[in-house]
Amino acid sequence: MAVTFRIEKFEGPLDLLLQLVEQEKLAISEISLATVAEQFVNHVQGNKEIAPEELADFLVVAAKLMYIKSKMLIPALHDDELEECPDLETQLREYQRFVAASREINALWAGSRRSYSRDARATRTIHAGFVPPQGVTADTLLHIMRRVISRLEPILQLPKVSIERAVTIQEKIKDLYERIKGHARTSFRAFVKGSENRTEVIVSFLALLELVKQRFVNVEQGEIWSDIHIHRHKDAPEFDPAHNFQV
Amino acid sequence: MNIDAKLEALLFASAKPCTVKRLAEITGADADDVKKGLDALAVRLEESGSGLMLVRHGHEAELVTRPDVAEMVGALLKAEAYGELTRPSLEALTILAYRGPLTRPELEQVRGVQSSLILRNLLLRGLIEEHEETRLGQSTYGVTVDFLRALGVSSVSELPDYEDLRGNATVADVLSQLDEAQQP
Amino acid sequence: MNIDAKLEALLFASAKPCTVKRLAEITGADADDVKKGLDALAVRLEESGSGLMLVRHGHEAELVTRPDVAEMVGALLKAEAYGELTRPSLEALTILAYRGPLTRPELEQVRGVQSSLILRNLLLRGLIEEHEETRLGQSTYGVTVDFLRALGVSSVSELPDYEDLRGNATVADVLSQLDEAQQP
Repeated sequence: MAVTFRIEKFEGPLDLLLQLVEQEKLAISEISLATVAEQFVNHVQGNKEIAPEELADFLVVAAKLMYIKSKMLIPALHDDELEECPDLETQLREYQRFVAASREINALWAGSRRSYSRDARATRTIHAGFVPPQGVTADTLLHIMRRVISRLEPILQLPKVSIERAVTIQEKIKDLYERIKGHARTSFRAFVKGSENRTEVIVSFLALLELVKQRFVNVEQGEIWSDIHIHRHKDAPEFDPAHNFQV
Repeated sequence: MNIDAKLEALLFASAKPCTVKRLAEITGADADDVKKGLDALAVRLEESGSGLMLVRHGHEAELVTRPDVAEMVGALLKAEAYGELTRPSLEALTILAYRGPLTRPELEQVRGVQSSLILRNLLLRGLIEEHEETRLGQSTYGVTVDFLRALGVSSVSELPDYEDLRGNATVADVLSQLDEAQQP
Repeated sequence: MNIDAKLEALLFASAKPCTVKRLAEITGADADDVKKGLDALAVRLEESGSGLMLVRHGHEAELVTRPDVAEMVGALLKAEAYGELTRPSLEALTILAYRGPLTRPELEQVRGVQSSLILRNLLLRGLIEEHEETRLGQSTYGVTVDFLRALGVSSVSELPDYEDLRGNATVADVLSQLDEAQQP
């Protein structure tokens, strides 16, 4: 059984992942990522400190980790969409270097060396008198004010949009569960067929792995490159599995 | 670092005349050393071909630009003061017209960008003015009558869609988040 | 008077970062000569033992005090200390300092997490700014001269391991993968 480490407060999915890999005293590689995949998912599940607007980013990394891990279990497993994503290993290695650089930047920021401009309180005192702006009309102001407001809207929408993105995973898990109950047998390809974009495929995939983990379904692949078949596990409990994956 | 370099940095940053006494306090040197340091600074500026020079009157010293660039310096300051308004300046002016008077943090909250230099520039151009009322110890700013007149309106309420944009819910929401958002 | 002395006087008078374009307009020199003049000014300040230095950042230049007199100048101006930077702020600033200007998705790709709030926060503090150029219809952001002043460096290229992190092929790879992966 994997030893559970105490993890410091983390700031994002890559930060969490880096801490996990470093605590295992491993270099960044596919193997080390696969090793910490489950710990990562465990940290994300039900973690109240993850801001709702960041949860979707954690889920994306979780899906990539699960993909890396499952590829080791089922070498034939291949997902074009997930393969196209920027590779997690490269991304984490790069992130690690910037974390190191940010410590040096922090030392400069907190250190005593600093430059000063000339004091604006003394230099900006010459009153130019009234200088009307050229070519500015009341309509210019109207146009600018509308632009300012439209720029603010996404900021306010952000929590809502991010939660919606993360909520998709619950729906996917429910959806799959319902289909398994109804048909007893389905396939991964059939399941992701209606996916609109990459995130949905990742989400579907993670949902599938989650169901496997919770012993709701069995996954079976006949030959290399063939579709993955999903069966309802004979001992599948009756409660809703999405219940255990709180968003 | 030599004392003349320290004095140069201090005079530069203060942007106004400093007394020998004050310079001695800050550098921890005695008054005579400060005077010698100022002599050395004046010589170095002259000999190294600097665009700056040291002016001394009585116990005070000030760093200024050399008189032979006065015309160019004047042109720069004029361009900065009278030149076309930048997009950020126009934006600040517009927000103050529709939603003013606002404090600087309130204006920055709506623009989403630090705006202290812009406010100063708009004040110097007579486009905005400080109002008497303050909020949370901060001055508030609104557009001037002169500016409104230049737009051809007699009051902000004559601006197009004024009621609608002034009461805009998005702007109100963002302003209400000010306290939380100010902390990084 | 040499162009470097003229530029020194102009930067002194302006008391804020000036663009090469503005300096060219005022001096009547072309942009290349202005850049060469700025190079010469930086060298002269360094070699003559001045208390001032030139900060260069993108198209901008500003005349500032040398970082080793920071304590004295801070005492004279009664300057406030900078607050601490949070981990996310520090991370975003570091990435933008080495790799900037970047679009929001590019920054998010390196950080692995949504960054619109952190960008807004840094814009409000004046530590980063929006650049005029856009990429794939997205605004680009970079650190400001104010940020460089706070670190006491004269250019981003003075940051530790700059060449290595700036020119790193893997970052470029991740970013180009991102470009390809951009969904409409």
